[in-house]
Amino acid sequence: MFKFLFKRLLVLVPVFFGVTLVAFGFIRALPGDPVEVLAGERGVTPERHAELMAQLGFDKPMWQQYLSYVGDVLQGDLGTSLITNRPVVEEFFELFPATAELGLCAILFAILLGIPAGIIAAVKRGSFVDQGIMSLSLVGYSMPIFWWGLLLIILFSNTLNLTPVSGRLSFLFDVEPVTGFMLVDTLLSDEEGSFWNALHHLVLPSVVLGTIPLAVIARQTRSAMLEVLSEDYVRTAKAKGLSPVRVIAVHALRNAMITVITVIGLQVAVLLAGAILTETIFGWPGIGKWIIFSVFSRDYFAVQGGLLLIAVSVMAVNLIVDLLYGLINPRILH
Amino acid sequence: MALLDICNLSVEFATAHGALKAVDGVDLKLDEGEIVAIVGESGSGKSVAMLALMGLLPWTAKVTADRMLFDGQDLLTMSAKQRRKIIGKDISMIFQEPMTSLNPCFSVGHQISEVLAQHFGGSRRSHKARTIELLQQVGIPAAETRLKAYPHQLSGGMCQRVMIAMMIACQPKLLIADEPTTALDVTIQAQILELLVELQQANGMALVLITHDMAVVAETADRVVVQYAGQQVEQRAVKDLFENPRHPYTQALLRALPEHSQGELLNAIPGVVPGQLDRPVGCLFNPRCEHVQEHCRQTPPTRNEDILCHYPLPLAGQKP
Amino acid sequence: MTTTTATPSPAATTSQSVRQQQWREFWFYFSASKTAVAGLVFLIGVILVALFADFISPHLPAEQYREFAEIPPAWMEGGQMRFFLGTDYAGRDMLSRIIHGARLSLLAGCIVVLLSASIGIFLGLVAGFKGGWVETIIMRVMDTIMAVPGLLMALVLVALLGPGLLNAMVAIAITYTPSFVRLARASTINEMNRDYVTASRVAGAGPLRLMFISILPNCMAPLIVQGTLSFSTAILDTAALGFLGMGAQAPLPEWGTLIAENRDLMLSAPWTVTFPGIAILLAVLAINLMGDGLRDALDPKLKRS
Amino acid sequence: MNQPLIKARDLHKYYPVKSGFLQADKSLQALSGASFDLYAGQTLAVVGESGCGKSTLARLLTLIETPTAGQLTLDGIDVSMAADAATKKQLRQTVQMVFQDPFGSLNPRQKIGDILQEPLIINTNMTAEQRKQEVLTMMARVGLRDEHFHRYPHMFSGGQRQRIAIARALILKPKIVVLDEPVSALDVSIQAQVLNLLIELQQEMGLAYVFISHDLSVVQHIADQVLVMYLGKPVEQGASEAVFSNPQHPYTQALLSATPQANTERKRQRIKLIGELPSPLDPPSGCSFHPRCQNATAQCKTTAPVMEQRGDVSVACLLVK
Repeated sequence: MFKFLFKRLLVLVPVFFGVTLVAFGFIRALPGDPVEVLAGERGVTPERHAELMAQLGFDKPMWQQYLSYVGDVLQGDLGTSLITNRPVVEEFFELFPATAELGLCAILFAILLGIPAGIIAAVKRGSFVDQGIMSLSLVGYSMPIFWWGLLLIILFSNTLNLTPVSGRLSFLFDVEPVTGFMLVDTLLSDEEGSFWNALHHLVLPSVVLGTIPLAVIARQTRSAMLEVLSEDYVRTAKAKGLSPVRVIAVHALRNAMITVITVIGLQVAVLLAGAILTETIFGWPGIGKWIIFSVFSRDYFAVQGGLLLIAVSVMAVNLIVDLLYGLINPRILH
Repeated sequence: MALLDICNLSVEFATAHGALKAVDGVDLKLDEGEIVAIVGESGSGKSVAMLALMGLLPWTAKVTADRMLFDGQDLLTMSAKQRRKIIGKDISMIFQEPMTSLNPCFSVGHQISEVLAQHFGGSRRSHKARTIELLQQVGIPAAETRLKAYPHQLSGGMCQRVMIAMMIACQPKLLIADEPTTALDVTIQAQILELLVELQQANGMALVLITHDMAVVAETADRVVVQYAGQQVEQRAVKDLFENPRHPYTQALLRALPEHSQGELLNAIPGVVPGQLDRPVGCLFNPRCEHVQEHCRQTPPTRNEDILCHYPLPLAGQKP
Repeated sequence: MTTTTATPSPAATTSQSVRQQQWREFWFYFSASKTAVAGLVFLIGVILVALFADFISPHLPAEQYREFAEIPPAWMEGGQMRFFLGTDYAGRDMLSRIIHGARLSLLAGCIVVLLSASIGIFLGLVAGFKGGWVETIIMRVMDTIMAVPGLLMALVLVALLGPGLLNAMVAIAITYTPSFVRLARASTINEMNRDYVTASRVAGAGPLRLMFISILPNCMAPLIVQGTLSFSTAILDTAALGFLGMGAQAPLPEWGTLIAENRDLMLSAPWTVTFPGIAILLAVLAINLMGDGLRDALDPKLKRS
Repeated sequence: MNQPLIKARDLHKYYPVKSGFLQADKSLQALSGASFDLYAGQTLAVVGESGCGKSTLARLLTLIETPTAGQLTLDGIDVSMAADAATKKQLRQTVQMVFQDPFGSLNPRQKIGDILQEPLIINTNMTAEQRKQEVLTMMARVGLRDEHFHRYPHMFSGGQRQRIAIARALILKPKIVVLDEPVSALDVSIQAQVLNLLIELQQEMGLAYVFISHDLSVVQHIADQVLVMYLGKPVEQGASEAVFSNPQHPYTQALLSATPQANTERKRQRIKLIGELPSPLDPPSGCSFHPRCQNATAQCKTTAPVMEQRGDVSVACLLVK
């Protein structure tokens, strides 16, 4: 097991440097040199320009700049935002819990619905239930989620006004952020009904963000189950006289989960991309909305830092999924 | 009263190109403590008949028979729930690929005690002693430590021993072995076959050995059933069959063996086993039969004295 | 002469009749699923609409009828037959804009798939065949691209290259290349240790012949299916970039931009937002349905079951 | 029969196995020390259980891999010296291979005609018409009809595919054919047809066969020479009649007694080999067969036996005098 994880960690090192290279190269590829970028529209006098170039070390050869950049990154200094002048890291981690909370609810929604649906579709292969689930998941898979979000808002928030249109908590409650996870903070605070309100705000965005992962997990669980059900050891389980429920729930499911875990792992990167869209539609104060805002307002250092931090969080989550994969796959555990 | 009594068993699969008759009229009677071999080439339906007995065929299969009795119980009309009470307990089956027939996610001990818990109740842990005893009985060294081992940590021979331990856990009356040693090396095959015969004698259970290897039949079985393209063409005591085969296919099969070759070339059987799309009229073996006659090409033969042939070969010293 | 897999017609002799039989067999399994055929028919419809957009669209996409702004579709009260699907905030006919939008989306799909597939398959083939440090470098670069979520990478690239439909397509193509590289590499490695590759090598086949004549044809099935899936997701991502304002810029009637433009009419004139969305959904759904049909027809494993 | 087609001297093949980031690399001794001569028109059978190195030997003889040590001469050309392209090409045309699995050895996306023409396209500059004629005659020779030229492999049965594989191996008119378990995946009746075809072709073209198999009854019928291997090392070698009638090495004796025979009177005492095949990664010390050998002595545990001539077989066992 340790060997497997060590190998996975080993792979992440070059990828991390790859991402720092992309982030570093991103600024250098911009028109003009970094100081002009820093100055922005205000422009800067030539001497000031030269002085800044030397001071910030932009006159050194490229590879030295890259090394000093990586040095800063490893110490957690990802530069300051051009707009708010606050360190990018600080802004990122202020907003990260919101996206994490939304992402977690979305993936939970996708797993709790997707896996049972996939199993039922596989067990009842070819039946109407199977075709129904599969066509629904195909529609879910083909869904432009930004439009799907708008549609749900029109339907549920506007006409049926069951759910709030945007934001994480209604203005009636003021809950001071402790962990940044609204569901946790509202519980900690003594505001009556704030937890339910936060939950209320989470419903629609999680459904929208979770739609594509749900469709993918349902389809992949079904094909994993079908693959497993045709294996020899399932026939052995039946030959042992075990009941069909036990054959499917114990023998088949455990093996199918090994493939499904990797699928869930892949969905994490998709989730973050979806978060950008969902947060824009629902005005959700997360890093997706923040990165869009930075790109629009040409806050290049924020984009550079955001890019790096999002990539690192994706890599971290992938490592956790690898750990889970190792735990349930005996070939690796023993 | 015979332990197993099967009469005119047929199995038909619904495929994209019409019905495929994988098993066409198998008769088999079996008593306690007997070893019967079912031999035939691939596609002869030798495993399908036994899978039908165990109820392990996919839903596309249609099983029909005049009679299918096991220990007095009628397997045809039995409900799936009742059938699950006897398979794995009174009838059990081991398969060809030991490495893939064990569940990779569970330890060996878990998979064996599961059968005991299923048929004798109690938790799996309560059957730990019996599981260790079973592992020792099938010749697995250091049984306690191997209890927690996973299938990918064992060799092919060891996995097959675990399968056997699992399937004799409830002292079955009938054990069906579907090509148990085809995937194993020669020396390991000898060990497994010897183990099966020892267990069969020790527990007095009946053993059905499905194989394509005539040599394994000669050294293990008492009686043998020869299958060709889904049909049961001959059923004789092993000694008589080898000395004096009466169906042309059995004779050709024995002559084709490298051991029985005289001179440089083997006497191969020309042609190919008929598939679903090109089944000949009359006797299925007629295009490849040395003794074929006009009658064979028109009307399918009926079985007399357990030989499915219009002109069975004469017994030694008896004119046709 | 028994055929192991029962093909619809038993025997074919000449080369051209074997190819015919191949097609008949492909169509036999492809048409087995009605939804796949429906998907194919709808897709052909969309392609025709895109090709003949100028002739069949009632109005010019950019033509503004100020006096008819925000009128509902024809079948709702206040609607006019002239503007069958109603008009947007600037009085432009929704139906014409959607028809012209089809052209942009299909173009985006084609360019993205062609770009990412060609580069991806070549790199995957080389990585799988060569192995060693070549493979490690290619795979680590692909891991890097995959570590950053697709849409974010596209956003960053568009921020670099500047917004615009072409830049968006290039950006999306880069984010799709890793999926083709991984698939091509996996199938190459799988085919590599098959006996027929060793047989060609023993017969003296050089690396190029091995790669492109022995291995590539046998990896095509999963790659074609991946191609159709990428085509449909490319349309989704182009629309998403358009929606965020980073893809096709104003007057261009790209479906995503259409939705973004009419976003503030969402509550007052919901049809201006709904119909472009439905267009995207149906086009993508059709391609995915066809992709499923392709997978069943091309995948020998499924053929036998 | 002046000069042997294959002269193999002490062939070794080790594969480095990375056993972890910190531990030193272990080496898998797949083949350690195979030596034999093979003349035209003769068949050498290489027999042994899984992991005994017979497939590794096949990969060395067909130049897929180069030996770690030892010397191999094919048709008078020393393989290690053959640096330039011309000799390499000539070497390639002298030795070809037939594989075990009929379903994996033909490219599913190529027609039979193209599969058989490929070696000609690579190694000769025949015109398309000449190639087609050459292929059609070879197809007829292995019992295939002309209209099979345009068909795909999945339209054939296992036996026919093996005939196609044999045709592909012979299209370049090689002198040596390495057959890696060519009939193990076939049924008895088809097996007999393919074996007959192989024997006829050997007599007709004077081919030298290296026949790899675990089925002793087939080997006894077809082999002139036999080489028995265990865990990468040859243990017994000699003329087929000698080895089968009077096996010297305990492993060969156990192997022969373990192979069932198709006659019911044969009640013979069965040498029951105990234990499992050890893993080739860390073979037992001294004679690698000693853990399973019924008459192993203390000496067997320490000193590794060397192949020595005993009558008309050579044996690697300390106890055989």
